[in-house]
Amino acid sequence: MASETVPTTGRRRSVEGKPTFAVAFTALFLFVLYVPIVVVVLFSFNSKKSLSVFGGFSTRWYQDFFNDEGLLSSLRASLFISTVTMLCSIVLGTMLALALERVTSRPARITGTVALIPLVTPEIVTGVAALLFFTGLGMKLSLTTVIIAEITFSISYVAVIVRGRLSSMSDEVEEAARDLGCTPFQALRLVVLPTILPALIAAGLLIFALVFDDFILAFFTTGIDPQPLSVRIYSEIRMTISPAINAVGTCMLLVSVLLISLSLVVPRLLGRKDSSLDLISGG
Amino acid sequence: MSLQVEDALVDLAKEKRRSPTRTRLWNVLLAPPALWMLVFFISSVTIVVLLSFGHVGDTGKPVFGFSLDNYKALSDPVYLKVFIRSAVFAIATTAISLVLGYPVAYTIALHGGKYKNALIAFLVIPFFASYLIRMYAWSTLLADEGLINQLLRDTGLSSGIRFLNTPGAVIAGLVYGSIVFMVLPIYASLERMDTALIEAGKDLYHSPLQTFFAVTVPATRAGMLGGVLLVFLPALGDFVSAQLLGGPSTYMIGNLIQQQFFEGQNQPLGSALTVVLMLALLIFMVFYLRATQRVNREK
Amino acid sequence: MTEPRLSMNRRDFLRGSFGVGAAAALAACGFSGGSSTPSASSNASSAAPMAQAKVDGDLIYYSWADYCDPAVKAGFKSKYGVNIVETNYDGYAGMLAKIQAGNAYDVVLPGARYVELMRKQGLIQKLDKSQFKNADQLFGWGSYFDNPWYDPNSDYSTPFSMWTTGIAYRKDKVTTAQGSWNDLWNEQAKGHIYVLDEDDEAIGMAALKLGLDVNTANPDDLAKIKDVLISQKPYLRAYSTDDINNMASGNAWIHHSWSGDFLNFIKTQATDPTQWVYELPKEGAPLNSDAWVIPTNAPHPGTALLWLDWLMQPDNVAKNIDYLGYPLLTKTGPDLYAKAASAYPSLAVDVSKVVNPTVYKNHDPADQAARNAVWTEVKAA
Amino acid sequence: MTDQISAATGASDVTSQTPAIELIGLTKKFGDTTVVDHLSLDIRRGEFFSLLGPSGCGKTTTLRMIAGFSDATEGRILLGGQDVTSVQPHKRNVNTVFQSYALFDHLDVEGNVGFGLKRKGLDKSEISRRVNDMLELVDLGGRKSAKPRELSGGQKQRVALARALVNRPEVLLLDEPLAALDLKLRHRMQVELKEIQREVGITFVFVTHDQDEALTLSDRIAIMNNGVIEQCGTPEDVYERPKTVFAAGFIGTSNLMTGTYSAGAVTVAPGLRVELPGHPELIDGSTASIAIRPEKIWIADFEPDMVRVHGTVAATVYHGATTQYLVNISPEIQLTVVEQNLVRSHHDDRWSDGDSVEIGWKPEHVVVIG
Repeated sequence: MASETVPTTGRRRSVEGKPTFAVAFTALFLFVLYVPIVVVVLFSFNSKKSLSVFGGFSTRWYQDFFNDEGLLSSLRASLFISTVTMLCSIVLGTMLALALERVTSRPARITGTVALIPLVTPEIVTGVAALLFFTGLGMKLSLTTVIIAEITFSISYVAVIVRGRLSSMSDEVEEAARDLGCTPFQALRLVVLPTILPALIAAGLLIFALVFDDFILAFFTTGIDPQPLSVRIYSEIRMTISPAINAVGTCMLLVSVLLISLSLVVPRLLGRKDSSLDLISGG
Repeated sequence: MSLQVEDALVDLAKEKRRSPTRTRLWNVLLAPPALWMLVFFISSVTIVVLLSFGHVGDTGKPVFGFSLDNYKALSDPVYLKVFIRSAVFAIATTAISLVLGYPVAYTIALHGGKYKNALIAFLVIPFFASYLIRMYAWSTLLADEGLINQLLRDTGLSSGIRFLNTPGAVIAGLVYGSIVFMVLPIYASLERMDTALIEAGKDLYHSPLQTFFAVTVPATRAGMLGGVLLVFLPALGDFVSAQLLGGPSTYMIGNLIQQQFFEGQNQPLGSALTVVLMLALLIFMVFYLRATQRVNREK
Repeated sequence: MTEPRLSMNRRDFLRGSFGVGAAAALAACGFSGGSSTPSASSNASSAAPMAQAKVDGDLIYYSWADYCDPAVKAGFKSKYGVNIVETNYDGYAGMLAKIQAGNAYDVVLPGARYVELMRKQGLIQKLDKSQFKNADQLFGWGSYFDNPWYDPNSDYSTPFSMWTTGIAYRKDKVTTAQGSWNDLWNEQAKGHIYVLDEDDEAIGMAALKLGLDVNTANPDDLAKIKDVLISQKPYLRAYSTDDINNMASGNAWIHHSWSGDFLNFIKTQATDPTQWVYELPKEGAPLNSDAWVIPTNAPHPGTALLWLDWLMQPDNVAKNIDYLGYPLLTKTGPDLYAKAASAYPSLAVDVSKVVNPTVYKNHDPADQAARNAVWTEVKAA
Repeated sequence: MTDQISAATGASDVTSQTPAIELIGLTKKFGDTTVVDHLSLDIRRGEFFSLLGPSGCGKTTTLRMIAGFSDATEGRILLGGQDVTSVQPHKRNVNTVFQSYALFDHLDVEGNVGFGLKRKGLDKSEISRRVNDMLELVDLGGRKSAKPRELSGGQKQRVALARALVNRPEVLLLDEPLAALDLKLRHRMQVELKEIQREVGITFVFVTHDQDEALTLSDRIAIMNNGVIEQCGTPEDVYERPKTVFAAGFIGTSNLMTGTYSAGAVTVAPGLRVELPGHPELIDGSTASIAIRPEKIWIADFEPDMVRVHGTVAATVYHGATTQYLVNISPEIQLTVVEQNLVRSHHDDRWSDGDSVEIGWKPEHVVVIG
């Protein structure tokens, strides 16, 4: 580990003292991060079909995008997959997190831990397994199969984020609810869940974004219903790409900015100190 | 009775103090996710393992069996080469992400001030836009006649550099795709770190550098280990980066598996490859867990 | 090879992970070729009446990405008031895998040998040509495709486009081209050479260079092909089917390329078209075609028939030739194409040559597996 | 469960004589470890009752069993004469103030305090009236719409108290509610707590490890150790008349001496007999432990009937209002003596280390422990 950090030594000195160099490095880092984003946005307004030569300003690719039923249906499909996956994995993942935090019997604990394995399994393994499972069962590959695979992949992410929040919540909060007249289920519904709501929002946003952008699982499990956007983009990149893709990318970027802003603002609206972003970065 | 024993008892009491009526709710809650994972994950992984002992039938469809042929085929040096290449790529990706990501996390966490959240948001936004499109944008930028090479030529710095279709490009793609998962856990652990530690360290060690290695790095080891896991695992199974940015000799395990399922039409061989990948990860996880346990013990 | 009976294995497996309940569900399907869904349903459909050309739902479309003029699609949508639900593949093998996995499309565009394969596996349905208003554009004017090798009487498919596979290169970078497959080993362009990422194309190219049959499955031949392909790797930039973009980005100086893509590139993307040459190597060049088919499990075969008919309509043919850069196999197609490609004699496609030995053919499973293995090992090396 | 309750209601006539809480042979085992051991106890109505003991003594477990968070392994719990041993927590008419306050972060002060009433299904105006009254009582009338994170520690504590009290439980359980407050605030809250208890007249069961707190607040105290009650009584009882060595040692500082009793004196060290008049119950030759509070030992101005012992000052610690002397009366025995620094005392009046002194106490201030 130490040897890997050696190249940064020159930087480190100034970080501990005056952070000029570190700030410059971070600025450069963010700049490099944004270079392709700028290219995508810029070329989405290119009047030429070229992806390397900028001809002039035009919105033709946006028109293409909004008139391209294929792309639009892929976009709708991806939104649908992400939304359903988000909702289902939040429900199942939260159940898992609660159970992991609370069950005491050994078999239950083992079961709960096993359910976290997808977290340390590369997507391609999950994808291959899902594909073989679905084709083996004779299930038609469709948005449903993509959603099932994505949920399987997402449950453990939600569980880990939510569990992090749960473990920082005193047991006494729940006992207080019971004390004040709640049944175990009411305590869960009226107190525990509202308390961990920021973590649920954070997990939801993260899952939405991960699933929306996920390619590998979708690639293995998608059927013929409109394909998820990532799969369509992949096949376009592999074959002949249309600059309309840049328009798609720009729109996705806008949505992403919106989501992130929401994650910053929503917890504040709910009067919470811990923003969802902290939880994302903490998870 | 010694105080330690009492503490242990208090802990024990905490651990087991739930009443049976309450435990039932938790078991009820555990059932749906557990059942889901059993049906859609455990059993499907079981199919992969079983199919890895099968072969391709006469109609080109996979058939179960009990043969080790696929594993024998994998002993071919060609496959070993791919496994080693994948491991090297994944390790390089992780190391580079750590070296580049740490200073960024450090700067934002300790010098971000009131812009901390905004900076993190700024950092995360690109990762929520399509990875594939960003990759494609890079490949146009770094093309032989792309913008960057044009700049290099115009400024006379170089007659052109071949960036794409090299092992370096594949690793860069992987780093670009997952470095945020290195930055965020490190950032979180730096945030949680008591900055008084650094102040204390400055009194103890004469140079800031020594302070950094003696105080900051150990205090954020958990974050770094988290980041390592989040970067290494996807990198090892990736096939997109090699597909879009790689050259003729940058095939990774992911590409091989993908090919067996979608081109080579040899699902049993693909399953065997998947099983071997899982085993490799199992070994990695054993070492990883040992490392994290050591960190926890030190705490 | 001793192979334990599948049914037993499957039962063992079920006992292990599912229990009895799921057994019934699994028994109906599965991994064996034997009684699995596609062939079973094909028997059913051959007895069933053939589909009628009338709108019976949206068109589930499965083809290469961007392999149809958007105007043609738009015209179809507005004429019949249906949507086109488009899905793309990036290689025939992947396309077949998806269809075998049970995905149901209305129209698919496989290469010729895949048409034959799918027909034999019962994956596609017989077409009633009387349903096509424009049938005369495609058949009955002395076209070879009245009775092509892959589909007797074109009972199951309507031919679409044709192409040669050759070598595209830049004159400004490459001055030592020999008009041979050896050009893909050109020293001047070392590191800037692309080979198509398709098993048939790569193996076929190596076979032609070695003077072998493009369809060879002979172990000695395959060993030589493997060696020669591996020997080529130091020269290569990458394996890729994205020839148009590789040429446009400047990364490719020499590209193993499809004739239609080359023309498309010259017309729409090349900064200086005069720099580019498309050569047909003297050892021979693969000449192949594709055709539209309607899968057996197509949910809307009626709309599918309308789509095939729509593509035969002369104005649509003209639009597609202009957009794609490929000759389409209708009565007017070859002439329109000849005009479009007149500046590049090497792009000429002689329909009469389509029965030549460089057409990719099907193999028995063992031979196919051997060819696949070669390609896997070349890619992995 | 419902049957059980109604049966219990029918069986017992709730009168003012019925104790608020009866614990009968209450036992809690975690595995092989017994945390509460056959504990029996009656807590009277309207009483401020403290469970005092070191951490791990079983006091919190006892409280949790009363609240219903923890199941009794053996024994019974009666609330107002009804057996609630197996009744779920939300159906017991007790409320708890938690050590961590356990406020609901997502609700404001009003929502927190009104939570229990809302669960009971009271109508809105009634809830709002009672919440307002209760917030006035705990002096938080102006902070109704504050979120818990905006409150100070003391305010949180009062919200927690109000949230429990507003339900008018039969019994209020308090689990070290003041432990998280700083010293000054803790003292102020002790006073407030006592006042509030007097005002509402509800039975308080107060768990603490702080003897001062227990002595200040309680009507009665039960000192617990190793899962059993060592002594139960008024603060004066347990302070002045500890019944066990543990009780004597746990509350305040006690000078403990053990030896053989004979002829009106205890031999606490070879050659050192300490007179012990007025204890006819002691038999010659038996072992006796005696305890004397430091402030009950005089170091000057003796009165005639006092028992006196010679010793040497080993250390002097000045505490402002008091001065503490450590006096060796034998090589093994060191007694703590606390003297008030009265107006008349002068600095140079005091003893210094090494001084030879005589100390003495009144016989009635000596407590003999079994």
